[in-house]
Amino acid sequence: MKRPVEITFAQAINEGLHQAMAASDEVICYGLGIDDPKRIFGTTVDLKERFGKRVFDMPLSENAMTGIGVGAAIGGLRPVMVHQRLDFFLLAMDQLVNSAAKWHYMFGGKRSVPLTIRLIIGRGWGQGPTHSQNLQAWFAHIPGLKVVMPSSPADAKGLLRASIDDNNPVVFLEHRWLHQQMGEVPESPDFRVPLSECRVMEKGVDVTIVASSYLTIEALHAVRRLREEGVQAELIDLRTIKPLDWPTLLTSVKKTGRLLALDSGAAFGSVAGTIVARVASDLFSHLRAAPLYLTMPDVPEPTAYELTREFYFGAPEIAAAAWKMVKGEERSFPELEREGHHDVPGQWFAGPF
Amino acid sequence: MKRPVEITFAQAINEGLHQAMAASDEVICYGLGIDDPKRIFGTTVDLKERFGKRVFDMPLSENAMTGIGVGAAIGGLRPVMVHQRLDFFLLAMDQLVNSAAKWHYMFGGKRSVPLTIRLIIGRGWGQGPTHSQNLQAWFAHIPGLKVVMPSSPADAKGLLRASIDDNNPVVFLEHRWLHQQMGEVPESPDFRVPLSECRVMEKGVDVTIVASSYLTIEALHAVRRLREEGVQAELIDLRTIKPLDWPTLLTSVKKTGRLLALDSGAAFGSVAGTIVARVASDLFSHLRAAPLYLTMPDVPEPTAYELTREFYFGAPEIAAAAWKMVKGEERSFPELEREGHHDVPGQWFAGPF
Amino acid sequence: MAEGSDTEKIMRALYLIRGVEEGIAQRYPAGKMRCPVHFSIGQEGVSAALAPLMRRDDLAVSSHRAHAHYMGKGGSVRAMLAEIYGRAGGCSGARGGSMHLIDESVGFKGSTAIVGNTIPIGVGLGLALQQKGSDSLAIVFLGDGAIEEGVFYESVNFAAVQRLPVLFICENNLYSVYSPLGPRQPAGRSIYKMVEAMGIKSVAGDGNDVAATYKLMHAVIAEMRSGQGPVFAEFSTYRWLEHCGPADDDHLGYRAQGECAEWKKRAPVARYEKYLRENEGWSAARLEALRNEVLADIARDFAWVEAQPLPPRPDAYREVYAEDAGKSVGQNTMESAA
Amino acid sequence: MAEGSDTEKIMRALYLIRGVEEGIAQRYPAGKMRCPVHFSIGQEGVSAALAPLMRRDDLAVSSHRAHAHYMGKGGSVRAMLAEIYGRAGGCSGARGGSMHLIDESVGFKGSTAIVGNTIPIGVGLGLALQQKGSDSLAIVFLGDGAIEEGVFYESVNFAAVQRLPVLFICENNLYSVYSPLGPRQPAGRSIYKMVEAMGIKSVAGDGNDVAATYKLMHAVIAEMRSGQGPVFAEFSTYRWLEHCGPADDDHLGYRAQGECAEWKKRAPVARYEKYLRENEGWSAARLEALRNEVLADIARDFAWVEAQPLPPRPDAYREVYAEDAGKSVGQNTMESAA
Ligand SMILES: Cc1ncc(C[n+]2csc(CCOP(=O)(O)OP(=O)(O)O)c2C)c(N)n1
Ligand SMILES: Cc1ncc(C[n+]2csc(CCOP(=O)(O)OP(=O)(O)O)c2C)c(N)n1
Ligand SMILES: [Mg+2]
Ligand SMILES: [Mg+2]
Repeated sequence: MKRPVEITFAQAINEGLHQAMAASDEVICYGLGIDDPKRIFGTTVDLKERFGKRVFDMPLSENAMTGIGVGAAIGGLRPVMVHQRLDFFLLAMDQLVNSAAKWHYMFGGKRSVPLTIRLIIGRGWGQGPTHSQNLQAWFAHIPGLKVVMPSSPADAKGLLRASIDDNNPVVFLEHRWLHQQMGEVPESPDFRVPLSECRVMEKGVDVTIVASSYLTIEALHAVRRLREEGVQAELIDLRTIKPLDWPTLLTSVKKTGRLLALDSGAAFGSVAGTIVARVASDLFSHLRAAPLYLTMPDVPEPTAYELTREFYFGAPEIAAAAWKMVKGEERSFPELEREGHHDVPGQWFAGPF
Repeated sequence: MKRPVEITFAQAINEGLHQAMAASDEVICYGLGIDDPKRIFGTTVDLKERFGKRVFDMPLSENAMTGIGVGAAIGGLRPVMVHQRLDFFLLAMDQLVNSAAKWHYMFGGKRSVPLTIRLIIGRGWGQGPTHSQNLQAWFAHIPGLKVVMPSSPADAKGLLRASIDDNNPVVFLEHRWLHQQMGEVPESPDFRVPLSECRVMEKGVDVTIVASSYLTIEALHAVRRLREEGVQAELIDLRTIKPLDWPTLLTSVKKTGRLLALDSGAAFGSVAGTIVARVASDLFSHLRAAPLYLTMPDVPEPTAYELTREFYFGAPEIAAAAWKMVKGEERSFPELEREGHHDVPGQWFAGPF
Repeated sequence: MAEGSDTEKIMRALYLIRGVEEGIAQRYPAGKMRCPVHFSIGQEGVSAALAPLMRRDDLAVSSHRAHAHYMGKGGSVRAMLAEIYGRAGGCSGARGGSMHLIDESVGFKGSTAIVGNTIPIGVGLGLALQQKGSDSLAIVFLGDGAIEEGVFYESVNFAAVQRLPVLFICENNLYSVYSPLGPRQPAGRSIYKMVEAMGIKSVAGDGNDVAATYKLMHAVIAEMRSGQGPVFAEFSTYRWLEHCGPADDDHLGYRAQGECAEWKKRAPVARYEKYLRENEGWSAARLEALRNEVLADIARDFAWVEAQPLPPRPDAYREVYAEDAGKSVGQNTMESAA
Repeated sequence: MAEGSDTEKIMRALYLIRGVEEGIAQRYPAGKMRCPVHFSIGQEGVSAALAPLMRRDDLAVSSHRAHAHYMGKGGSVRAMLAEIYGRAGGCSGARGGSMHLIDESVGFKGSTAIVGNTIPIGVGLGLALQQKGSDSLAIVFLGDGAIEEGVFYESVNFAAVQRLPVLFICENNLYSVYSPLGPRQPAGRSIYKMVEAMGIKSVAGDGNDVAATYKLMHAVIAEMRSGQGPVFAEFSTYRWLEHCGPADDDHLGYRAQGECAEWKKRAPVARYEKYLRENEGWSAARLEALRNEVLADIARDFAWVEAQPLPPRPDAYREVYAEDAGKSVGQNTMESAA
């Protein structure tokens, strides 16, 4: 039974986990509900059946379970832990920051911590203030952590394999709105997408747009529309947030002279802010316009349908900001508004990318 | 017995706590060792004796004790919790981020959380990777939190009183190297330093230097030296990191056209990066030079004396960076090197500021 | 043997909780309540038994599955429904949804969605009460999953050290989402005995036996008001519907065949009706009348909420800080200073 | 009755731990060891008793007060001293100091400075051992303060659920910094009995009675190696010096008058010497010879470390990531990609 060329993001994760566990006995997987009927949005299907005690459900003890992952890692395993929402993982910051991130450094390089932590970022259907946080900036602020945010099924698989191979603690962020997305994914167990290499998704000379995770999808719509209107945006999907692929990013901005950095996290202390700051510092004389960022406001996510209606920005706002930067004039792109309910992934969303 | 005009930063905190507790029965104070012989570096002297059960030691349970602070706050008290190192507080991120920061917003403004959390930032004498973290950027990234970093005894008292008065959760960061610093402090129980107002410490037209907490001291030395050499730097002490006093900061950069932002935290996701990004975005056409930041590297603090020797930047590096920006040429300021051991607060440190 | 008026309060609470929950479950598929909802159907017993025992000035907190606790404490049904519908008049300003309920007017201080999150907050309420010399209680509702969080243990410890007036009510429904106790807690371990060993008085009971629950808690609460310190109470009970959402999920097979059916025989509502008829002289007609009265109220509440306007969109940006009620902070930009 | 060679190993460990600690305490005021140091003087007993029982392939973790555990496990004294001195050859590359010790060659997997931090890490080591089907044990050293952290409870629970080969060794020295048990734990509560109620086998003993401790742990460990699951052992003991640093601090008055003096009478070293003379036929001369041998080694170790060079300054920037051993990342700038 050959598997289809296109599979979902969730299936890609699942395939990556199967292949990683088959390739090495050192890989173990655990998390709340990992073997329950829902299988973490389908990402852990059949793992328990195939790998037995190397896959297990756990108590509601996020901090200890993270430390246990660190211990298992320095004990010779390669644990992959998963949480259904990033927000729950706030209970585990001591183990993440004081143990996992620093272990290799503070013990003089004696032992590294090959631990992969999958966190799912929620959005929509009333996820509200405590089920929708985007804290990539937090993780990226901590020396010693790697932070990965795939935006396509192929990257999900390839980056996950690379994360599990990696000898450092990796925070692997999956946006809930991407799980059902379809895409071509190499079936080979050798397939990897290296960490710390961003992807130039669309070439262009007028402006560099930097995106990651779900925002890459929104940005892609904006960039295609801009192209129709004669603006050539270069779209960079970060893929790895930390360590960031600065050379590719800086090269692009040198070429375009304009930067629009997108971020699904709050503005203050954001990854987008970090990118704008570095570009402004290092490439000041190359800039043809003020570098900009679009981020979420410094406000928690509200729950109600009506309150989230205009809360998130997407393709229309991205296109408008890029247009303004390149053309110096206001323009709106209502045709880029998503159809249907704004609080669930839309129709085109299941599309080929 | 009149108290001297000048007191230490620690005494200023202590005076602020005494006056706050005397002014309102709602104020309670707790923390590990709050009533022990050392009294949190002297900051809680005589509180237990005077206020009895409103001051108490606690179990080693940072997460619960933070939630207990939230509960006491919504129950009508104004708790002040203290931790001897910021690093310990990583155990309490769930309560800080998911409860304290969001409570007022996510319950529709029904009840606010007047909780003050004093965290002490360590440095030197082998504090090492887990006793010296500067995570102001983390706290500032979270909507709903206020973040305060005093740099002088007067500000320590005035901002602490304002923080305790404030109806929001406030993270109040005290740098360990400031506790012995002397300064004039108004004795009046009415004295306050309002939150969200930064302080222009030195006026100048050539470059705006933005500092906070202990780095303000280093920057002040640099600015005075620069002045002797004909460079007029404007020194801004942020005092409150979030919500930040953008008007004062942006006004200054509009005037000087140059920005050097200092930060004691790691570079990626830093407060300094946020400031540079905003300035580059909003004031691009006013900038006469690339905006710069000096931050700590994306590396944990090592322990050994020899390894920390050049690890921190201070007055010489600040002066050199500002000089380069204004004059366009390299220059070093070895005369600004601190004397004596680099890993303890120096002689001049006890000085009048 | 509940005091005369208390039996009626309990029966009324049972009808109310069940009626509102069924009303929500029935309407939920229409897609107007667009937030995660965790139902209490099958678990009405403990909240109803406590309804007449909790004073208005007792302060309660709860978790993701809070509807029953909120209503048992006397919270406004309309404000709760408006919150779930995301309408104006929602108890949390349409910003919290089903998982974040509050009604300060009756001492329901808040329920939150992170498991274990409100446990220390309840203990902090107890601390505030103790500091003020009040004889009110702080009441913490939690599940069998929540006790696995370290913060539970820390909170129990602190309540014990300071002898705070905190009543922990643990509804042990055997599951955390789809996970049975097996992978979560040691086989054969008793939760309440463990808590006893942590240093606070602990009791246990059948949470579906409302009369017995009332009796037990009547004594416990009376003792607590005289300053006896914290108490932990564990009640066995069972949720009938799926973990989150209005559907049955027995077909998924994560619960033993027939387990749910068995528990349904022990339904708290029907069982208490029987108890009132057999032990308190209630007639079928009296029960029927009370039930109809409650259901009529509920129907009006739903009608009211469905007619409520949507909240103004700028409310999304209000009240991030205590002082900026009504002030909107800029969208997609850094906050600006006051 | 320790087996022949074990008694000598224990006595040697006692002399070693005490000797090294006294050597550090004596030299610390000279200001060459510039990091916080928590001494184990007075608390040598448990580590020494375990010294012959812990196999090299058992994996241990510890806390801020780790010197005794590190040495009991057989860790290199020179590497530890070099670490405390911040010299080349330090066990943690001069980046961890006294609070972060490691000697992988003997299964000492690390000690860290955040209280409670290594408890789950030890449990994770147990998980790795179990997954691999090893009969080695994971050993977690912790204090009476550490048990107050929620992560302790979570870790015990998971070890119990999975029946992991984890041995928790709790040294109850009555204090957490200057805080006695009173404000931290409920009066009269027994730690090991509480842990028993959490679901794992628990024992307790006098940690200053080295012979008894050895005997108890000999049986416990044998049982554990046959796959009996986790065990928690609580030992009473006492620290003689200040919490952090080399001085006496009895004058501060936070401990009851005479308490320390009373505990000094129960010194583990002297008591075990007496035991060996009275029960194992050791002569005073044999003890003296062993002690001198150990002290001579220690003197050489200190001489060695004081002659060690300083580490190269760029080491401050090395090994943030596993792959960049030796590669320095830019100072005061963002990290650059590989
Ligand atoms: C910290 C955290 N981890 C995981 C979750 C996901 N979650 C939501 S409810 C729940 C089950 C909790 O079980 P229990 O406390 O027994 O309450 P019940 O749902 O049975 O009423 C879980 C795991 C969460 N909300 N918070
Ligand atoms: C999470 C955390 N909180 C506070 C501290 C400060 N601290 C260092 S050691 C210590 C005492 C711990 O007591 P115990 O576990 O009994 O160990 P002992 O020092 O008695 O050996 C404390 C509170 C810390 N290092 N980490
Ligand atoms: Mg449950
Ligand atoms: Mg102790």
